Amino acid sequence: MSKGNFTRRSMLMASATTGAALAMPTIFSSAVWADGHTGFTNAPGDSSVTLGFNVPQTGAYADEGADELRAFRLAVAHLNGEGDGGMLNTFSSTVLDGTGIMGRRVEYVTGDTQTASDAARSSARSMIERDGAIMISGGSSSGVAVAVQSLCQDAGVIFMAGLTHANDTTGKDMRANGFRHFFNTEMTGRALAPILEGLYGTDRKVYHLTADYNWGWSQERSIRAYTEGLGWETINSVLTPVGAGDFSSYLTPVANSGADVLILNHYGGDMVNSLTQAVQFGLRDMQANGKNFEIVVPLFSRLMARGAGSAIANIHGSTNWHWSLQDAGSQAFVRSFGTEYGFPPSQAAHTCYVQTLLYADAVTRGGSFNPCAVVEALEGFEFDGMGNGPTLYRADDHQCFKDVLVVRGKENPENEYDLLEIVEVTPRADVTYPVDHPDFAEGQLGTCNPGA
Amino acid sequence: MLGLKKADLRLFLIVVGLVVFAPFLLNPFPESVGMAQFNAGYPDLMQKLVIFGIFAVGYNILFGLTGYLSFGHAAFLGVGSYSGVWMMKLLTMNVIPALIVSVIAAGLFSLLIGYVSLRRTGIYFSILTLAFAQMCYSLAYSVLTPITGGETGLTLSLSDPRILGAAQAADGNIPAAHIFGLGMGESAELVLGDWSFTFNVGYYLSGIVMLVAFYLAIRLFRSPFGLMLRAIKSNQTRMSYTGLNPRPYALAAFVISGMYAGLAGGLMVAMDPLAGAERMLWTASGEVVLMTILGGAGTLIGPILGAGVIVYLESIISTINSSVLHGWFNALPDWLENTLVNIMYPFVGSGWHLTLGLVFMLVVIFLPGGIVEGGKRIAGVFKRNRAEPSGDIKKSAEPGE
Amino acid sequence: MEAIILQILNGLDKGSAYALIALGLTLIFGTLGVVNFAHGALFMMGAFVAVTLKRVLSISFDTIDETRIDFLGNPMVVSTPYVEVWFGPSVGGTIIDWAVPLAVIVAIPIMALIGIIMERGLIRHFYKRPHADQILVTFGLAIVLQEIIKAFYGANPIPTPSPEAFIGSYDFGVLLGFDPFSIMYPYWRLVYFGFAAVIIGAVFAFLRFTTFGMVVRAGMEDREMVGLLGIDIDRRFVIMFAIAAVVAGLAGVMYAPILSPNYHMGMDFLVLSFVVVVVGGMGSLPGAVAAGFLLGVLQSFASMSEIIELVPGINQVVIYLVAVIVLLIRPRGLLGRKGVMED
Amino acid sequence: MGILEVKGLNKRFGGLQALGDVNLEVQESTCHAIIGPNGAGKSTLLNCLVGKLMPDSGTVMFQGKDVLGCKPHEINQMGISRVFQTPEIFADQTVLENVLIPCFAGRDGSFRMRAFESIGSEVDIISQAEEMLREVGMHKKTDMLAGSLSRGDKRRLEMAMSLVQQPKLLLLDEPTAGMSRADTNNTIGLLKEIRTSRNITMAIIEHDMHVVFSLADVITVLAQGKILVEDIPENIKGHPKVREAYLGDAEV
Repeated sequence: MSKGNFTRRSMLMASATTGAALAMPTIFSSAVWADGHTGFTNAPGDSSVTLGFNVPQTGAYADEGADELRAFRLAVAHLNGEGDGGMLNTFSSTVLDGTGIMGRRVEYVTGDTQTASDAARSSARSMIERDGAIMISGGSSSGVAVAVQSLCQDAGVIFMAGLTHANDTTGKDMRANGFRHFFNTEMTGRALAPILEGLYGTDRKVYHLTADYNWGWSQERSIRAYTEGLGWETINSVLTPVGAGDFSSYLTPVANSGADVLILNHYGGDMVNSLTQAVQFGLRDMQANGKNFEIVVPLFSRLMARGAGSAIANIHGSTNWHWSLQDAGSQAFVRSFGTEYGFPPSQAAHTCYVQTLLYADAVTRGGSFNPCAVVEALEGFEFDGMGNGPTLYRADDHQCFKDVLVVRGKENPENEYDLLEIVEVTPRADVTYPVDHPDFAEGQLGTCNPGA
Repeated sequence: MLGLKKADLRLFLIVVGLVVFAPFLLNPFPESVGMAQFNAGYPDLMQKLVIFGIFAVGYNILFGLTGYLSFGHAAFLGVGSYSGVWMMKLLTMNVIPALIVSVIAAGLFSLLIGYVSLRRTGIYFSILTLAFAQMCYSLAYSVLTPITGGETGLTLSLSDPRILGAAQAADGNIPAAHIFGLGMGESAELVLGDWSFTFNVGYYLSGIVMLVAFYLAIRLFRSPFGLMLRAIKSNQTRMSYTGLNPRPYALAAFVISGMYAGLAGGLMVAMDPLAGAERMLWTASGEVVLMTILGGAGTLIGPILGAGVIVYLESIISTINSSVLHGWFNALPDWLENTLVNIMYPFVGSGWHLTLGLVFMLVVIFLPGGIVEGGKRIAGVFKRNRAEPSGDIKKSAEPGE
Repeated sequence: MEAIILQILNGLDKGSAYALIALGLTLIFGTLGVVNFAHGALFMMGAFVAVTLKRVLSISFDTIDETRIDFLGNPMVVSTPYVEVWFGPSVGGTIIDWAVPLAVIVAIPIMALIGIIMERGLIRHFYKRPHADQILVTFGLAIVLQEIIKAFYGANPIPTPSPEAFIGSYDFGVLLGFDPFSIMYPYWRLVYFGFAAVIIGAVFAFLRFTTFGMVVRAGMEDREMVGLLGIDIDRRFVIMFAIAAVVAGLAGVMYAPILSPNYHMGMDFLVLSFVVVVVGGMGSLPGAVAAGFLLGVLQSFASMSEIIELVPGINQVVIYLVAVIVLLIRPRGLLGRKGVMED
Repeated sequence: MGILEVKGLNKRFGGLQALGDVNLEVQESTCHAIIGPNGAGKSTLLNCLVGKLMPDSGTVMFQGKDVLGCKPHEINQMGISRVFQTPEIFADQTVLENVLIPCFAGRDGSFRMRAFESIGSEVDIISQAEEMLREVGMHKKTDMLAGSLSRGDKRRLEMAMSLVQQPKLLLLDEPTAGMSRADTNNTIGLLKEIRTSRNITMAIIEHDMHVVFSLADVITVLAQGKILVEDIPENIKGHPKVREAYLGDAEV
């Protein structure tokens, strides 16, 4: 060890002792930064602001995570005035002018959720603690969203949820610092039921296969409530382990059960496998109770549909957004995204892009990065031009209310992106549910937490 | 002093020093340079480094001493976490009861699993533990959701019936975990020029617990009990014909390591009150095996080093993305910058698993004794060359065994 | 009754995959004494041979079709596979359609080569090392292999359908005297079962009726003895490893239409296969096969809704539960021999 | 009354009668050898004595206590120590530690958690172990890894591990198998020395007649699972039945 080193170290030690002594009377709490101390966690400096994008980079949802990240990069570019501006040009609020957020250049850090609540929280924490991220966004599952949302609440930063579809995110587990743009299983039920009635009538017998975890149960409960409301009878409902791979032993009993509709409350790899295998087992070609046997996949995703190949033909489901929408906002986004990356964005990419812009907009309108100001600006915010028609961020539960798409798997897709066609755009009024809906009842927002 | 031999005492003091000064040691780069990416001195990572240290030190008592390769220790960590959160939900946000109950619950659970699994040895034992852990994971993820929170994980809510303490803090939020009023999230910040060092309450609590756990492990290693555990690994037949019953010894080691795992699990939720089912997955058990072997199974300091390296790699490498890489090399000519970024990109960010896989293939192939053996070899080279005995690796490695 | 027959079919099908992987694992363990955690990765790579072949056969050239537009409103790029140009659209189309069966042929040399490289490059250095080291190094290798596959093919499952001719189901109902349509089973799954039976039969015949096989079996009984006889074990080890890799790879190729291949399918099967091997008895080939089918069938039965209602969650844990019970009652597994892996 | 009494011991393996009505009595302070051709049942008998095998019928009494059904470690704790054909030692541990383990077993019993005491502070135990090592001439190798010892030293070490327990009965399973003539003689010397210095009762199973006749006070000849004859060495040497039994066996 050289002398120079030694000197420096002893200097550090000395300062450390002083620092500790100063800290003794009142231990500072988490966000006492030397500069820019304005009373909330990770207050940005004058030149830049850091956002944290927490997406699945490994694990089964890695492709979806990669698409989310593309959208985030695009959103950051547009906020900083690079590229063609995308939805900034169609957004009904016009305070964003391509100079970053409140004059600060937007920078971002990324983390890997691994689609596991532990890992997701840990990477979110490190982005907050190490990189000074003031907002966390992204994710591809409800478990992760709920876990990260409660972390952000405790840490005093804003959470703009990515793809999360279970009711709990803005129901039982809602938090004041968290916001969800994506739709939920209740909305899926409301949007899908009338279409199913029109297609398959009111006299149907349903068999549910449900992924055995929170989202699966949420999805089943919602769709069941609405199909039973149509007069459909639920014959059976079987829970399948997540990642089962081979669903044959769950699918074979369906044919002889007397059911004529199979609802697959599966997502991701489970959906790909259960749907393809259901088709392999001939359920699609079967007649039951004198009717064509039908399969319904309540939550459709184009990225997943690709994995199922031709099995998706004529299968109905719901989705948050699809690139073939013709409104100006969607078109602008697809154009920017497609030009940048060469293929159209997924619904996950869309929701992440929109969430980033909404956050930036709320900060600007609220005039502060303080999470409480952001919460105030977002609560009850009405906007348009983001691809789903007029949209409301409801103050009571921080859920966005907007149009929901009912889609169908195309029979003869033109190319590998053209897999779904929009059957119906269910208007916002039809999917809006009351604040005191029993499936959402237990939750409490609490109050916004700016950290300290 | 402390009932330790000189070499052990020195090792212990080194670890004490590392723990105390970690906020400095882990933040060697000033904030503004690109290398700051490699800084690890923030609470989440520092806490994880010591918590996984505890986990690995405990696992080493089983695997390193008795040679029983358990693939199910993550289950005990999970049980510790769940019981910790439940204590915080039901009793108090003070972490002490949570930690105590975590250790007890994990101990009881490991007694049960160990009693059954230890009826077999070799890979049969490994598969039994794996089977139990996978069952725990699957059930926790699905059927046991009311107890475990399922996919989301078990977390606190505003309506918890906390007996000693309020369900909500004054500001209407969930109260924070604390130790006698000192919040786990509270930190003191020390800014020196371009450096900033964070001293976090949670980290120092974990650190102290880790030091106690490590101290107990040293005592155990040097005790007659430790001798017997090594005898199990060495020759079980001889052991029983020497009048010793290997089963209760192995079971005791199993339970002790299970309690260490439970303690680690309890600390995890004390630092961040959410217990996810994934921490019970068999790959999580595999990770602690790796930590132990990477550091050097059967050595004192090895597991701590192994845990440090793996946790650090996971946290740091996985957050390096392409823009960070471009940031590092942007001084270079474009073609060189792009080439370097393209070479490195598959190994960082989402590719960190690849790096992890490679690292431990290399370690197992070339350094079966782990980092400690590597340190010894380096030390050996230095001694042969009669060079100044210096270097941190040597210091920490030398008294390992 | 129909339900039971169907679940037995399901179980045999699942069991076929378990048995094929477990067979390779046991071969490697029995002859080489190596615990190979990368075996699942070989299965996965087999499946990706099918994916790759399909892609190779579909290599296309692009033409721009001005009459159609793509999603951005630009003229559409239309790709035509070269195979279709060379052999005409119908023959070419058939070749692409038959990619999976063709991949079986391609996979044999590829998997053998992968096996040889693995054995020569890595595994052979671990014959004398503790089992824990073998587990770790092969586990590391498995991670590396699956990450490489992920880097090239992404994380999403890739649909790899069976040939058109095998799409659809066979009606066992009539054959067995039940109502028509009551027992429908997809052709491809029946093919898979038959294929597995052939492979298992071939491996057993090989071990039984060739000199090579006899030496190998003798080696599984007593390695030192065979070594003392002056037989060149080394060369045989390579071949055994290659055979095990081919068996796992073929199991993967043929499984691709059943389960759209993804990069982590190997890990998913690995743990189960290990449980299968241990339940069957380390080092026992018939044990591995029997346990594979047994656990496959049990798992299928446990997935019936009647059973799940009775014992919630049983479908998730049945294999592990059976493993625990078997190991506690029969310490060495169903057909295990004494003294194997008990150190 | 003998220190060890075996009565009517029977053990079948499938169709093979490994032991048929074996009666044996080992007298205190004697060296009792059990010999017989290959497959005579010597090892089976030994394994029944130490708890590794359970006979189908019969009794084994050690100092008036029933041994059958006890686990190996319980039998050892009663005072029966065993030396193996190939030395069984703790190869990964040092020579000293190898001897410390039986010392602790002797003092603390078959299981005791002493997780916080330091071995270094167990002065009595350490000196006991060191003394024992000196007695077998291994005091200069205390820090070596046991696995790296020569075969002869391993045998000495194993002997030390048994003797330090001060067993009431020492069972030796072919202690010189595979040894050179010189090593064999050394071992015989060692055993003789132990007998005179410690007056330990020994039961020895052996192929090598040289060893047997150098050590034994009484010899029992076993053939096809049955006791052929039991007598003092002088009478065994020329016994016609013994010759007959060994005739088919090349190792007479």
